[in-house]
Amino acid sequence: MNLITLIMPFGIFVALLAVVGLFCLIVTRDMLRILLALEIVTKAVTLLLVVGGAVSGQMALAQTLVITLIVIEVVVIVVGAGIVIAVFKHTGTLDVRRLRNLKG
Amino acid sequence: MPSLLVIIPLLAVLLLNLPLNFLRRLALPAAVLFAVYQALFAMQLLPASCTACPTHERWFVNVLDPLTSVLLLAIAVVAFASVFVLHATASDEKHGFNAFNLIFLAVAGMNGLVMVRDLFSMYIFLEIASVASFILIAAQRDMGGLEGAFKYLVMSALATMMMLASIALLLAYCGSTSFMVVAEALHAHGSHGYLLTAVGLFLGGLLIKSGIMPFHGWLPDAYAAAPAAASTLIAGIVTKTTGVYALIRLVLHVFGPSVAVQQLLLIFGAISVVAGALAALGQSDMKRMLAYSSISQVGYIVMGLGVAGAANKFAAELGVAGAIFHLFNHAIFKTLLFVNAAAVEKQAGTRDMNQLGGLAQKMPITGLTSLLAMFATAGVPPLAGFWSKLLIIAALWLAGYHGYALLGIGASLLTLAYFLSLQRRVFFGLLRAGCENVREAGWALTVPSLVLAAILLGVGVALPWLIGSFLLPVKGF
Amino acid sequence: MDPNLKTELLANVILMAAMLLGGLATVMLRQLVKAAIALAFTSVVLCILMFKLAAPWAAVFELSVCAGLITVVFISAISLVKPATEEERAAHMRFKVRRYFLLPLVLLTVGCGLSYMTVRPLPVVAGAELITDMRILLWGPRALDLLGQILVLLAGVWGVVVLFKEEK
Amino acid sequence: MTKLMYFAILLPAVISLLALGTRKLGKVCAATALLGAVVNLVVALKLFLAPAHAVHIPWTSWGLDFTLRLYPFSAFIVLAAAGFALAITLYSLPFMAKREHSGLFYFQLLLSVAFANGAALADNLILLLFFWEGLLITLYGLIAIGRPGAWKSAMKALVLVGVSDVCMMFGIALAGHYAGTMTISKMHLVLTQTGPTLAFLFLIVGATAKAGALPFHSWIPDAAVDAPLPFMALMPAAFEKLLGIYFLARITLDIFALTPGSWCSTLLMTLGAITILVAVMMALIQKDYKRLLAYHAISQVGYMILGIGTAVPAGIVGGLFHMINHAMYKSGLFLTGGSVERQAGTTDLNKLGGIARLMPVTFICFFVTACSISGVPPFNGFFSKELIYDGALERGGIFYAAALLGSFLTAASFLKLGHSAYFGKLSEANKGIKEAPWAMLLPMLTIAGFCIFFGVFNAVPLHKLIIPALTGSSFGAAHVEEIAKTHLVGWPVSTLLVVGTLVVLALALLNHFIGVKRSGSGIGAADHIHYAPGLHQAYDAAEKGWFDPYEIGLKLARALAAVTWGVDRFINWVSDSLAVGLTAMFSYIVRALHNGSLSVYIWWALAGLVLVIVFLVKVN
Repeated sequence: MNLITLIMPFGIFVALLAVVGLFCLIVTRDMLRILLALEIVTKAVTLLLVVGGAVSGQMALAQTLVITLIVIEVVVIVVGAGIVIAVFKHTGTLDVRRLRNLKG
Repeated sequence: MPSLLVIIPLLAVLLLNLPLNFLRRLALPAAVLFAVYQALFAMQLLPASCTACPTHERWFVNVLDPLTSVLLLAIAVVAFASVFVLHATASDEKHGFNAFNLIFLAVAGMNGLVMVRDLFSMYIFLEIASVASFILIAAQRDMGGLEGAFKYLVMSALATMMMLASIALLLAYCGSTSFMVVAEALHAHGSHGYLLTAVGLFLGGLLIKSGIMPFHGWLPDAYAAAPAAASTLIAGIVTKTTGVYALIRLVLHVFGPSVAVQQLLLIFGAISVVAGALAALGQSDMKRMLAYSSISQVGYIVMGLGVAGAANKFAAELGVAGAIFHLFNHAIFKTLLFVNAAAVEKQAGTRDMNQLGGLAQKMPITGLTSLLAMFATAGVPPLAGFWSKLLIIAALWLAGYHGYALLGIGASLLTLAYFLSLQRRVFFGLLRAGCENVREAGWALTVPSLVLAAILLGVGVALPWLIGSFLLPVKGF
Repeated sequence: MDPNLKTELLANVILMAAMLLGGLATVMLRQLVKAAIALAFTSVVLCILMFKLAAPWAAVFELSVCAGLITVVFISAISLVKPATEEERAAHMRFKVRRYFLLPLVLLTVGCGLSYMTVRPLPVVAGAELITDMRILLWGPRALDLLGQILVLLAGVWGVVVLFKEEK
Repeated sequence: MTKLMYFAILLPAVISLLALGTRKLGKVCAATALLGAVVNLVVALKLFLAPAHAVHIPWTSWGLDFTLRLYPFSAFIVLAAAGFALAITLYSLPFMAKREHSGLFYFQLLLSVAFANGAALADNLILLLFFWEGLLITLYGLIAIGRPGAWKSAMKALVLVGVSDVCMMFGIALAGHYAGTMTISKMHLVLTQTGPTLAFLFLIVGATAKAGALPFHSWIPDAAVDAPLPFMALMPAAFEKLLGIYFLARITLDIFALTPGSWCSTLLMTLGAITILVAVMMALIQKDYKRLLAYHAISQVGYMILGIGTAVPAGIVGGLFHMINHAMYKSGLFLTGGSVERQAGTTDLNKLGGIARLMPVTFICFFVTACSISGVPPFNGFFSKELIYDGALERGGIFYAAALLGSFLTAASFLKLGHSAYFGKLSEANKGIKEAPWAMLLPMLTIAGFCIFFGVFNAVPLHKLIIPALTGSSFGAAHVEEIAKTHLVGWPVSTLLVVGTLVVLALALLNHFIGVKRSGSGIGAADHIHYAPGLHQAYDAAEKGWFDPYEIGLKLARALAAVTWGVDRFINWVSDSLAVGLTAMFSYIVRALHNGSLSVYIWWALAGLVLVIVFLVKVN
């Protein structure tokens, strides 16, 4: 079995989805959208994990990994959202350009 | 039982939060006790004393190798220091208690991280330590802390995405995430582009976590903006375990130090060493200078790791031993410096070096211990940092990387330069107006300072004993 | 190629294209609420894809946690922050148009690059022992992950306690 | 018995400290010094009569052992040094009485005696070096306490002798390395390999420079003017010749077996010949009593080096005999110079003249010693020179010719000196000159008496001093004995050599009369040589110090200093301005790059990731 031919159709889509997320991550100025972009990238990676399990036949393992990943993802997003809201309380805006006090 | 090192903090967090008021006051003793227990446990497992260590238990297989023991010891020492700092600097009881819990969780995460032998489990524990760190940094909800935490969170999430992508690719290839299986499978087709991409993705993630230039953008902000206890813990050990330890472990035991990986580590290490030192040179915020210094020192470690696969076996062993030794030393002296920065900030009310001066008269212990730590960082003999740097530079030279070795020596001078400038601006010189009423910090800050300074001196002086029994076996690969 | 497989693949490609569209919508949609809903849509499509790839448990979690819980988190966060003024939005839009025109270009490059890349074949190495029962796996070899989940969730709890608590 | 050698070193040193302690007390100090010299002479005599033996105290593992060896040669040197030390101490009593620093003078004199004894007795090269360097220190000190400004000459002496001593150290290190031991009597090296030859050359530099040979000689004439006169009689005239030639003899006879055919022998002879000629040419034109003598002190060393360099028995015996003879007549000459200086207040030959009647004893002493140095029979210098001529002729006519020419010029310059100082017109200012006090006359007379004795009864010193001294060297005692029987008893064997010498002396007298007639005065007797075409340019250059290694060295050092100053400024600029500026600039750039923007940081990380992956894939 050639791994490359098995994984390539999925791989391309995963890469495209990740690029969308990363592009947004760099370009956007909205802090919440940064979190959304991270979510997009996470979706891509989750898909890749499932595909990896499917390709290697270790579906059960892949599922356990995905479940754990989802839990951690939620925690990170909640913490991120907490930080964003706290920043909003300070500055009244979601503009990430306000986060440039620390530099040099 | 190694798994106790993860379970005890978890239980401690659960127990301390039972609705009984007096339990909250037990947080500091509990943390100190646990740190001492962990230190003793780790010492018992150090190569010198470890003859028949248990190597297998239910959750952690094959855990107790020297590298892990060294890291466990460092975690214990830094956790010990940071709970004291927390005790001294917490603004109110509630804040302090929350931070205690988070420190416990972070320590549990790091302990798990250094003991697991599975890529995905590693990711989990890495994420535990990181999440606890984000919250610790943002805990004061001041603008700086929030900014640092957000940057750290985004970059860290990016890093974990890279690692997860790599894990997924490897899972598709070999159907497992265990170190052993992955290492064997990689050995079979190591030079295939697909696997190299996977390795590259993982390395990229780890480089972000270690704060190697140019992956380091979050690091100075997170270190400088964090509250005192958080910055002590994060700068001292969290990034060292989540980033540098993981890098060492994976490069040595999973990916293998191939020529390309070595070149990468050397290049990025050299960039970090020089650019970090240069950036530190112009800082006026004490903690920010320490943060850049951290980047520079981690660069040394990575450079030492960069000769791990050298043709000259002796150089390779020396380089790895030097990298691990420097990792330990760096944990100690950077923690000491952050503890002292916390003391200065608490006593003088500012970290701006332009507003400080002559504090050594008022804070003799802080001044002296930070001088010691700075000399250790810059590599002044016979302090611990000198020996580890010497090992790294000697390894670079022996492996034929003369340019990198000279660069290392040159950057050492830069290190000395910025630290002397720090020392002169903060501790020596004339007493600044406004600093007349500064006093020496309380016991909660001086005790960890003295303990850490004693470790620095002791390790430096006891090197001849350590080198045979502890350093060279540490390479263990 | 087997027509069944072909249909299967076609279905997968369509699903993934839907996911990509969902992602683009999340990134591009002007209002954050709509973007969050687009993200939920992406999650749902991912869930179907997982189901099709024989990962029902993961699919359930994806549906409930990602499409459900995370959307809730986002929408509550959005409702907590003040919506941007019309002026800001207009400025944002101009900026977006200026910046996002590069995105199709990048996507095209990456897609074509990956599609036309020639990679030498790589066999799948079945190195590990195969466990198909998730219960055994989750409570056996991967029990450490559960411990990790507990720790992460605890950390999350303190995150909520520390970050969302109202200051007096 | 073994303690005697320690006494020879320690007693003078201890008494020198006493002299230092009493230096403010004038006569007490002088008496202490006299006592020290007497004690030293007694010890030296006892040593001379004692049988040969050695003491050995192991000290360090790497070659520095405290090894002393008494055998006829070292006993002879110690005895001779003790004799001169006593004579000169006695002489100094009136001479130094009115001067500043007399206490320091006696202190250093006795210390020099201790060091000289140590150097003569030492059988370990490193130990020898210690005493050798000790002498360098007292040399500096003794010159420096002369007239104001003497420290310049002292510095010159220190630098020149110091440089030669560094060469010697290097030689010692090499010799020790190749011989595997630092004990002189156990060292046996051959001159066929490069390493030992190099060691030989470096050691030779040290020994001959100590003796005052070219090119490290130029401090002696300056010191003659600046230093107190007894110093000149003590150090350059006696001690340094004794020790330098002693060490040279030990190098060529003990450590290395110098063979007549070797190029090293020829090198030594050439060095000797050049030293003779150059120094005597310089002596000829001097207008100062002491400077003239100083150049002769250099010139006569050439004879000794020439003699020892021949590596044939007659030459070696002649060289050593000349060493002791020279020490006597040159000390005597300096002492007459000292009396003239003390009584007349000057040593400038232009201001002297016709004082022979006023200072008859001094003049007699001068006459005897001058005849000795010129090689007039039957004074001692004649016999030693004949032996050297014999050896030189055996090795090549050119060396003999050079030696003869030197002899001619020596005689000419002393005719000039005697004429201009003691005869001629007595100036008004010198009318009141009186004879020197007895304490100064006694040493002079003693030395002059020895000059005659060593000449007339030359067999006595040869058989009692020189030939026993050579016993135990690479020259077998029997061999030397045989040569002494056939060659050296009484009148020289070769009539040809004697005739040659007499002819040369006659020519010198003739030359003197021609010179006096041309210039009209005794002092101008050598002017026709001085201003001969071609020669006077050379003389001018020499007087300007063009050939003085010290002056050349100073000029070089100044040029080098200017260059290094420039380099230093440049480095200073690089380190102070350029490096700091560049560092600050880079620091600023690095800090400016950290502009706090999250998207920039993400950019860096993603670019780094792409770099990592591309690099990994490409390199593999």
